[in-house]
Amino acid sequence: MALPGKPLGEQNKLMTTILLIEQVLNGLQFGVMLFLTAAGLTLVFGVMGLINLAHGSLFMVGAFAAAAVAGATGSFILALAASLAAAAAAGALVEMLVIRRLYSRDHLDQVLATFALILIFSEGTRWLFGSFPLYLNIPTWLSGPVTLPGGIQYPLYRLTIIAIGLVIAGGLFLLISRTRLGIRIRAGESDREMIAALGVDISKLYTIVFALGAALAGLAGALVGAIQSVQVGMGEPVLILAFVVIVIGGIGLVKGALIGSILVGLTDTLGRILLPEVFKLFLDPSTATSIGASLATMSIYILMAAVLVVKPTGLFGAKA
Amino acid sequence: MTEPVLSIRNITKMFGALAASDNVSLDLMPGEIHALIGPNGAGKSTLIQQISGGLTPDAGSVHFLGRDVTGLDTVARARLGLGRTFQISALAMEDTVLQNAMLGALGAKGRPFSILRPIMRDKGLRQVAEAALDRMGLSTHHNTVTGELSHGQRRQLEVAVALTLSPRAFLMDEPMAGLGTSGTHDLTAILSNLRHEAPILLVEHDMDAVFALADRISVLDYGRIIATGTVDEIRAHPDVRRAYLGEET
Amino acid sequence: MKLKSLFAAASLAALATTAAADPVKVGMITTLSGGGAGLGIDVRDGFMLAVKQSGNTDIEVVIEDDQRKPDIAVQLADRMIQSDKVDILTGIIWSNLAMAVVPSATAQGKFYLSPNAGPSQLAGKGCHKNYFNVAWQNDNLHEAAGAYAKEAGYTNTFILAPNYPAGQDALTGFKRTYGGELAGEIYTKLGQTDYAGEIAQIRASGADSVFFFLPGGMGISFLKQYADSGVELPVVGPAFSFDQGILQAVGAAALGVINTSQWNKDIDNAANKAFVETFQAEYGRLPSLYASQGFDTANLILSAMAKADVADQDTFRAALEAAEFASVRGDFKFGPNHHPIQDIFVREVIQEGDVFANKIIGTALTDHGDAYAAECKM
Amino acid sequence: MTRETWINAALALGLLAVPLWAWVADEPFTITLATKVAILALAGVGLNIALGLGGLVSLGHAAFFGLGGYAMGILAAHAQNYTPLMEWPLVVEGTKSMPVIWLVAVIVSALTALLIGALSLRTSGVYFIMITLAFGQMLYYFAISWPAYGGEDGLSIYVRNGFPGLNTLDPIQFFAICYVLLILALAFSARLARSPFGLALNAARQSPQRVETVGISPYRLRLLAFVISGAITGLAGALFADLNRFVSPSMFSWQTSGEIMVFIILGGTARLFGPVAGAALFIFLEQALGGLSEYWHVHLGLLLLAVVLFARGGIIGTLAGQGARND
Repeated sequence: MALPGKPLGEQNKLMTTILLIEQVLNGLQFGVMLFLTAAGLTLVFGVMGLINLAHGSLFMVGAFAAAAVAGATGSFILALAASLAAAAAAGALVEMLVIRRLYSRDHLDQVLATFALILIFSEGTRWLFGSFPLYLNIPTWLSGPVTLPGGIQYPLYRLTIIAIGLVIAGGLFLLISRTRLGIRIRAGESDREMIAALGVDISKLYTIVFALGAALAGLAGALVGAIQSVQVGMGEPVLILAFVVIVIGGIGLVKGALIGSILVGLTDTLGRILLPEVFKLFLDPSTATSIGASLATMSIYILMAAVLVVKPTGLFGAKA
Repeated sequence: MTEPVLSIRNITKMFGALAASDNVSLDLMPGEIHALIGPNGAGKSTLIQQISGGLTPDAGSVHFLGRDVTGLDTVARARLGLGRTFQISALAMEDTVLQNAMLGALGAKGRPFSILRPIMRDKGLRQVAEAALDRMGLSTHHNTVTGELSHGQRRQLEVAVALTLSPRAFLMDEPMAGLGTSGTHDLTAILSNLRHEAPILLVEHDMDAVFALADRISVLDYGRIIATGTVDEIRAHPDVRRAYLGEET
Repeated sequence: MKLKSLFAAASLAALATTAAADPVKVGMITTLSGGGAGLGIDVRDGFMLAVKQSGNTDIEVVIEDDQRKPDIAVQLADRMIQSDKVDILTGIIWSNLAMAVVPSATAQGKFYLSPNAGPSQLAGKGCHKNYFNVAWQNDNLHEAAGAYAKEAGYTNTFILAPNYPAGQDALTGFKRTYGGELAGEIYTKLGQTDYAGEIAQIRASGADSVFFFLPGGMGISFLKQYADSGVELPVVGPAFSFDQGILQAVGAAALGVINTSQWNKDIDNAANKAFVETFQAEYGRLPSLYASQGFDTANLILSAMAKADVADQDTFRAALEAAEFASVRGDFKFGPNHHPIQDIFVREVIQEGDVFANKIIGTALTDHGDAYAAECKM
Repeated sequence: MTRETWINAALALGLLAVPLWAWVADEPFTITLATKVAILALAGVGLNIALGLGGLVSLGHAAFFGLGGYAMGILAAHAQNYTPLMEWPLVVEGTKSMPVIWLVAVIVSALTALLIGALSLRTSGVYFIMITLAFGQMLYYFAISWPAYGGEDGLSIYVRNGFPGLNTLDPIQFFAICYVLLILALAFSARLARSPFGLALNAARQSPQRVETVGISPYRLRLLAFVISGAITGLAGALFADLNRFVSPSMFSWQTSGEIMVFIILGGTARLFGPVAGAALFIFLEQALGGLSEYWHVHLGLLLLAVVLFARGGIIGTLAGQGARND
């Protein structure tokens, strides 16, 4: 049937530089958020050699803890603290009860056991908090847009996420390169027996690393929860993206996770915006929108497959 | 003049600024055991890998049976008849001894992509495998799971698998490692006879075995061959004594 | 075969002695676990509330969880038809699950009453005499949103929906009644959680309003991010993202948003008042759109049971078609394709004390049917 | 006969006996459940060739399961609507014939597995797990957003496809078809494990260097294993779609890949009948626990965890002893 209104082609507005810059910021912010989740995942793999599918559940735990505390106290700062604490505690608990039995197992057992943990975490959370999404919002002092140089209107909260993410990335690099814990983490990556010989309590180290990774994921969950929906199952899409990120960067490498995150964040955001425009150059607008959107949903997986085909151990991964 | 079976010409392999192989040349003549010795970190493993096909040299070439094999991978070189044993046993530990030997026979003479006939009923392959096991003194262990073998028996199985290939040359990486005195003695006797079937390039730490077996010895140090010669020449070579035996002369 | 008939006869004989009266057996397949469970729970609770209030003991309801998986739903339907021998099926929330279950259930001679999903195929060419939709045809609320946008004088709307059939139908439905220009048309990824890119496009597009259909968590994410972005264009959407169940999670970000719905808790009629009160008393929460649809579905069945025996399919069907029950949305009748002809209201999100709720501010479409009825040859 | 052989025989007979009993007792839904077990077990048998024998932890086998399903859905939808599949360069009609559908499903899955495998097998370990996942996700999102065949709504086929000489609408006859295919696949899988290829593939899992030094390429062995594995899982997908008379993108989801893997581990990795035992237990739990509690996934999770942590080797490994193979 004939639709009213003018053809969509006329709305194919010129992509201004400002819009493009804004989208790059969006991609950066998405990437930084991914980094917070991926950092823990890659640390746990690097140090303990463990694939943890339940990492997304810790992301969810952080968001729920933040929503619960924000609801009770009204304080966003307390909510963030709660997300860190709850996710770290959940991580430490799970590590001690389940995960440490998996270090010596092959990847298959790890995938399966942590798949089981997802089921337990998800349904357990639903049992505790119900099936409806929880409320968690941006505090008033962080809400609304700010005007950046060049007249770009950009939400303050998203800028805050970028800043927090970059600070944490910096802190993580310092932690690993400068502190005793970092030395042990690096030693644990290269040689487990050596670190045991050094007299370090390795099981305690593993618990700490796992809890640290969990806390970062929990913080990411809380930060993101304020601008998304806090609900059961929110962790899985993020988990898959985090895996894509660390695989692209090279598993076990914090640097790889950072670069991979930004790459995935930018590919996803810009792909969504640009691909439909590209297709509009040679297809009618409606088809182009649909095909472009379809391709955009696959873009990060295509990126990942392409990276692995060329570099089978990721961008920064050592030769296997 | 006889042609060398295996000929390594001016191989260089750099890892960053470090030359793991520095203009190395080496020949393996028919009927000989040529031992390659050198201190830890001298670049023996890197050299072996370049000969077997695991690594490609930055410069230089590897010729096998008169053919340039520098660009070929491990699989292709094995198919040409290069039989290799590993320093750390690389066997299918869950499989039986006979199955491991059958794998060798399959690789050399069978059709590994056939999916229908049960392999253990293939009489031809089985003969090859059993003969090799018999020669290595494993005839009573056909149905033992490889993981349950003693260390020495695994070494014997390594050699047995290489035998099933009827190779034109052997490449043996520390076959004596971890063997007891009697084990070393037995294996020395077996290898000594083997040289008449196909020459052996032998990397070995056990000097007694090297001096007992080798027709010629090459000494590798810091990625370079510092000497090649007979047992007596090498024993007397001052550079070797200094570099390898750590003697001050 | 002989052996089998012998056994079958024996078991039938055993059954016959116990089956005296003919109760109506209803099989409810709905989503009770995993993502989207809130919708199924509401439909179930609304349905069961009506059954309980009726005091009718001749209706037996078998409830099963489809986990939002089409294959599970199909198997549950098979079981209910083959083993439980239900007369009526109902409960499915999602269009893709309905498409998996409904055609084969109706082909096997069962009634199906949809309390939510209304895919266009089942309203048009794929309609069936035993299929009734008690909620809406999928396009309805979007058409109402389009009609509202036109009436409100918007001439340059930016529209977006997820890239899947219901999303494509939503934008088609909106455009059908809207008539103005589009500032942009975007399909987002199903399950997408970050809409910063889309919001930036909206900002740059020069639109005068935004229409979106993003069910579940997607809508919550979009609204929160939109509210924070500083873009202050009016937003219009179907009721799904502003319903009682998720409105509290969206919070203040939803205040003032216009949405279209065939029901709201403030519709002024006796049935609705009683429903809202008793639902709150029974379950301790405000009823949602989905609860109202479950409630109406049960009452429709009960009204037909009062007039006909379910074994007599033609009479029972006629009783369903008559739809003589007190719908909580006021006037309700079926069109020729067994889909509702009803008013669709315009609601605005307001705050009542601590609770966010909707208030009816007008009527978008009156006695509205659907665009597919003409294709239906029953 | 070893203990495992007895267990296998008991499983094969049990899977036959339950639906036969149900047929006599007129419990058609039990037959449907048994059919589902047989089909999911078939998918597991496929994955087990890559996973158990080849050591290839593929988290993307839903791709083949889904392709098989869509092969059925697309062919049958065209036959149902009397529209040709394509008209150029030659007219191809849809079909409602199961054998033809199976053939198409197997060929399409095998070709796709060849492509995915050729690229994925360049990696190993976690990278392999993740790249297979990535390919699965690509197909998943493609299926959701590709409007021609229903997108997320999927495709409904009103009448089950036909098999010459049988009434496939009769649950017991359709079960018989699936059961026979499962037994054939098991027999094929058993024969494959004892073949030269099976020996070499199994050795390549344990020691790839060894296989290289005897002159066999592990890459090619794994690629063939991946192709065979994908083809069998694709066949299972076509049957699954026929069981439900419906196909949708959820067949492509990574949870589907995870579930097929769960059957194998529950039953016992690399055990011939592992997928049968695992699928049977999974379906039983789904029915039994699902009725007990809305939160049955918690119980399922705990059970899975217990199996991985304490009952290595799965059901068959626990019953038959002999230790888990990975020690």
